[in-house]
Amino acid sequence: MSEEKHEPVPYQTFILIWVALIILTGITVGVAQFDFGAVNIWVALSVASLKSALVLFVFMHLRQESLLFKIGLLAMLIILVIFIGLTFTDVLYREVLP
Amino acid sequence: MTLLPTDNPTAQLVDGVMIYIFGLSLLLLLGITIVTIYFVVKYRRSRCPEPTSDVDHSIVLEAIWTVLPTLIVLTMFWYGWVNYVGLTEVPEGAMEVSATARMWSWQFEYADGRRENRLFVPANTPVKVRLQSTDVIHSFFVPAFRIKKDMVPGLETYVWFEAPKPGSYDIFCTEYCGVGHADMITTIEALSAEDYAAWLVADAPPEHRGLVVLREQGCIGCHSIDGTPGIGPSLFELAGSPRQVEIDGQTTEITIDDDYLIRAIREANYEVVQGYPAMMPSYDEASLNNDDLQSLVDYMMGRPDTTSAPLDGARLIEINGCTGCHSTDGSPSIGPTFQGISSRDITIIRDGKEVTQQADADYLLRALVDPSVETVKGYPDIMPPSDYLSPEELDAIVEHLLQQ
Amino acid sequence: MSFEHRDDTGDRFGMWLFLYTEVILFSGLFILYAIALITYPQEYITASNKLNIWFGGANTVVLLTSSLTIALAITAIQRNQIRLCINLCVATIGLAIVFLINKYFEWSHEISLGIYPASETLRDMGPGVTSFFNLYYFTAGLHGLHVLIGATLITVVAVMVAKGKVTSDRYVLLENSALYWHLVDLVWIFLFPLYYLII
Amino acid sequence: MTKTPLTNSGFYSESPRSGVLGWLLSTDHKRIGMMYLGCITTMFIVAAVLGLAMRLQLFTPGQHIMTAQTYNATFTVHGIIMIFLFIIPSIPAAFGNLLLPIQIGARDVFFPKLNLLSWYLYISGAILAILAIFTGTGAPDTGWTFYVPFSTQTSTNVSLAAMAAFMLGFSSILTGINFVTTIHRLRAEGMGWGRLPLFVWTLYATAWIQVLATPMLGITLVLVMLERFFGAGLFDVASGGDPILFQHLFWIYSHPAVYIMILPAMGVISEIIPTFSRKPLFGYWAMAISSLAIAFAGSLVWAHHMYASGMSDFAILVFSLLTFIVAIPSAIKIFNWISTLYKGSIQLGPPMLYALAFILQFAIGGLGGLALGAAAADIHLHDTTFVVGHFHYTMFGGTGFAFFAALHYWLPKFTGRMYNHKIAFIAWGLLFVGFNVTYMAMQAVGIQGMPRRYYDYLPEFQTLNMVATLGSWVLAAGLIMMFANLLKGMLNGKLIGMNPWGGATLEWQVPSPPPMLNFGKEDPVVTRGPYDYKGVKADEF
Repeated sequence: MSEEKHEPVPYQTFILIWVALIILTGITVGVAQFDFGAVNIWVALSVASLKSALVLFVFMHLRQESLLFKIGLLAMLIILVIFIGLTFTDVLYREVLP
Repeated sequence: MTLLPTDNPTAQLVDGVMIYIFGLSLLLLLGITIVTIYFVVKYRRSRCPEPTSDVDHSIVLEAIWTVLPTLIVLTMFWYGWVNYVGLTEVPEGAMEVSATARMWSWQFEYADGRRENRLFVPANTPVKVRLQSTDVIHSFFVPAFRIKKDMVPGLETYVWFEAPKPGSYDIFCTEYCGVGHADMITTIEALSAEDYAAWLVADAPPEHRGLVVLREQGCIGCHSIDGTPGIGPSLFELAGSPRQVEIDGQTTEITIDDDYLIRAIREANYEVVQGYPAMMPSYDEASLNNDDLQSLVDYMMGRPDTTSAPLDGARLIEINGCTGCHSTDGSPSIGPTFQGISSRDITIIRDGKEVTQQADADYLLRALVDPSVETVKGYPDIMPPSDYLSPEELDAIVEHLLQQ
Repeated sequence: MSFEHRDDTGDRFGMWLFLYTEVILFSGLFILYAIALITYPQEYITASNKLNIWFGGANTVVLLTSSLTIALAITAIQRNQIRLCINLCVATIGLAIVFLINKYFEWSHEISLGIYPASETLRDMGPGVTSFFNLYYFTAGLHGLHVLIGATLITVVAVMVAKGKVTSDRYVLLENSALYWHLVDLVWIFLFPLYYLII
Repeated sequence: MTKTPLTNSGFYSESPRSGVLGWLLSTDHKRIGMMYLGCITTMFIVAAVLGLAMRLQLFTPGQHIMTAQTYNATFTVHGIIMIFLFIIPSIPAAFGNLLLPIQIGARDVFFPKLNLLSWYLYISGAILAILAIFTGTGAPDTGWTFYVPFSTQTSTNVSLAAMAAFMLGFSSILTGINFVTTIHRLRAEGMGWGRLPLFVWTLYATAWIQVLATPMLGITLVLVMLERFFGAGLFDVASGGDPILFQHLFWIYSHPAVYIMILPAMGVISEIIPTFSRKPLFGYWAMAISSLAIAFAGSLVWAHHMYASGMSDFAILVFSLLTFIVAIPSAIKIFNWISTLYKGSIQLGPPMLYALAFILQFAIGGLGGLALGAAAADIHLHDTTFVVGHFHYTMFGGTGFAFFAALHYWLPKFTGRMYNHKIAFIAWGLLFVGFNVTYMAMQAVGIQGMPRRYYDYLPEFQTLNMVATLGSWVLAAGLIMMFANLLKGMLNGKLIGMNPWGGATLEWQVPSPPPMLNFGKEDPVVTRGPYDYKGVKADEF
């Protein structure tokens, strides 16, 4: 089996990403000080997703890995969305008797 | 083996779908089997030493047997769904009963407060049963009516059915709920209109003595008991509510309590409720004795009747499901038998120690309210506490057991 | 006679598959969270306000930093800077310990207030708040367990680096431990806003 | 007929360690596979005995050989063993381990040590499960589904059983990870995706389900254990939980799990039918893709176990629709198997008979599933013995028979010896008749309205219950005869050559039993498809 060697990721890249992650954390905490209703939770989740993407693609080297890894991740996320989404077809529409 | 009745609306909804699906399935199954056997016989190796075709796919064929079954199963889905909706739509004017399941008994409560361990209903009348559970998940299943719904703690569900004719129909628990699961069986007793009317009267809880007095003394002529206005103020929901009364032309606000009501009857026109004429006659002891007065006040204050016949312990152990686990004739069951319970020695495990004693009133009461503190040796610690019963009911049960 | 082969990509792929299972494992708790949140929106806000945002915020920074140090350690070993690599691993382990100590103080504080699973105080606060804290304790507890496992893994690998068993030529063990550590970070990235920041 | 002992050739004789340790510490996929096979078969026999005992209790109404509590423990243990210790690992862990590397031209699985760890987790889970029966406060009595709140309230040994299931889930996950990686990274030169045997395709689909669904079971069981230990309930109504959510989480795993059980069985059938028809599998790509489609679609339909649970009607609508769509790939498979027979050269060897019985019984199970998928019909049939009959048609009549087919097909390959064919035919006949009588009667009495998990029943259900119990005795006779025949064949049956059936996949091109590392010194190069029978001849035996 041939071995694909990855180029080392420069230290600066990692540090830049770390700075970005800290700033994003600051943004989430900042936004949470104001009450925007349901918007808050979506902002928090979007920022968290963005942070995860940074960790996945840079820290975890997903950027350098082959397509298979990315497809695997996508499959897992699709299954996750299905699990959550279909559970909600029950809990959001449950009939409560008077 | 008996066939299930098919002459009721919910059964017809379910049977239609079952016949459609099972019928088509049988056809498909026959087709598959016949073709397989035909191929196996026709192309057996002794006749065909080598394959006579090497076709290994056919887009057209495969497309056909993808699309065709898809269409067929979609009709099954749709038919199943539409008729399911029928099972959830309770007809207008259905009678309502509440069913409570607990380990391992059923209790049905009617609008007038009466409780039964069998479900008595009039035939030819749609019935909506509201389902609830006090402990684990149970399920309400009536094969004759093809209805089934889980009874989930903290979530009220319902089913409806209409019994086609008088008769007895089994109710099973179909959600596994422990050791008494298979014995958690009761019946729907569908009665004809006359029988049902007779049952309503025969088994009705006795009337409140206060209400009888109210009627005897003619109070209802001026005072309604359901809130409708009359010559005098209504006697509906009096306890604790405020009233503007005039005493010698002075208006004050008072809160309705026993003393006020007694004054209002004995010295009717001392306080007059604002807006009503001072025309009520007073009732002295000669026309209304103190006992009847007390009953009247009890009734108006919404308190239970203290004068009626004592509670029937034998009936209470029946409708509260005790006999589901405790036999009354000495036969073994999930719990110890009630027969001779007061006269025999029982070995109790308390704090891990064994104690042998005779059952007395105190012990029986503890065993009812907090059964897991003292368990009887040889029986599992599974009895649910009966703390939902009123003190009077508990006393009546203990009383009854002591006579066994 | 046994089967010898070398395929670092395959090794990493196996690790990624394992990480997928971990995500699904945590997702069970997140599903319960999401449902409880829409059932008890008000109670969840009340309960969330009882958590100290500084504990959570500090731990977020600690974990993000530890993710950085372990990522740097990979580059270090790729560039054959063994000393630096070991130091970065030690830094990661140190941050993991800081995280756990911080968690210890946070939980002690909450427990001293009577807030812990099945406590009387919690029961009196009603089902919504109880549900929040039950989920919080179980999710954070499971996450803490992963921190512990991840730190142990990195310790073992750091020793192997020191002994020369993990080298700039063959460092897939370090990579896989780092992947696991990043997962711990990923879970926290979601856990933090959902439990500490809802308003 | 030579009398050389079994352990004298192939992978039995080559090992860095000798004796028992040579097995217990071996990372060789064939040795691990054989260990799995031994344990799994033992577990099957134990659970089958429990099943027969239950049928005996149900012979007539009333309490006979067991009390209600014993019966409840019996069906719980029967379920836990059959599901977690037999069906889920049966084909993937035993035959998957034995065959997957050989069929793709590899020397072992990708992570051999992890493979051994999976086996140890399996054994530990098995030991815990058995401990749960005999220790503590009584054998678990929750049913294999562990439904809350009953499972958190009962005083029996549920926590240990849940722990066992958790470990078995972990074992299953590790096997899944191993297989996915193996199939991606270790295919021999020339073994393109279009040349994978169908068995490998189904193992691949199964492995993905194991990886992506099993953790949900893990977390659900952990929560049940936590609720029992700390009394803090995430599913408890008083603590803001919802018992129905437990059912969601449980079935999110456990419905895909039925595809973990059935997909590899479909793979086995897809190997046997072409070999015994000497014809390529009809619709190779449709079969391969429908395996993946089943794996994916299987994740979409879990709540069809819950139509009567009190969940929303909208969810019933969605899940009912999705359930019917999942029926399609299974139907495609049945039609393709039958088309493979068309104009073939069909030999009714023992594996083929089991395969044909599989098709029929799986079809009956699948068609019964349609009635359960339709919302209205399910309301009546749910939680009756119809459901029990239905899933035994798919799990036993399907996967169980496929497991027997695999035993008859591949056991000679891994022991180098052949069993007696005549006895195999008779045993098959008994199994086929006994199976269908037993479970058809159970389905019928379920339609009559008999609830499941009843140790005692009303007199109107008696006739059919007696029929089912009588059938179970025929079934038992068939099982005894089949296992005795296989055992005898393994120990001193006729020696066979490489290819007794005339199969075209790679395992038939290595000696029986295969040597350690499977292919000798040269790495195999694959030049033909898995069902290309031109020039392939069956060895005489």
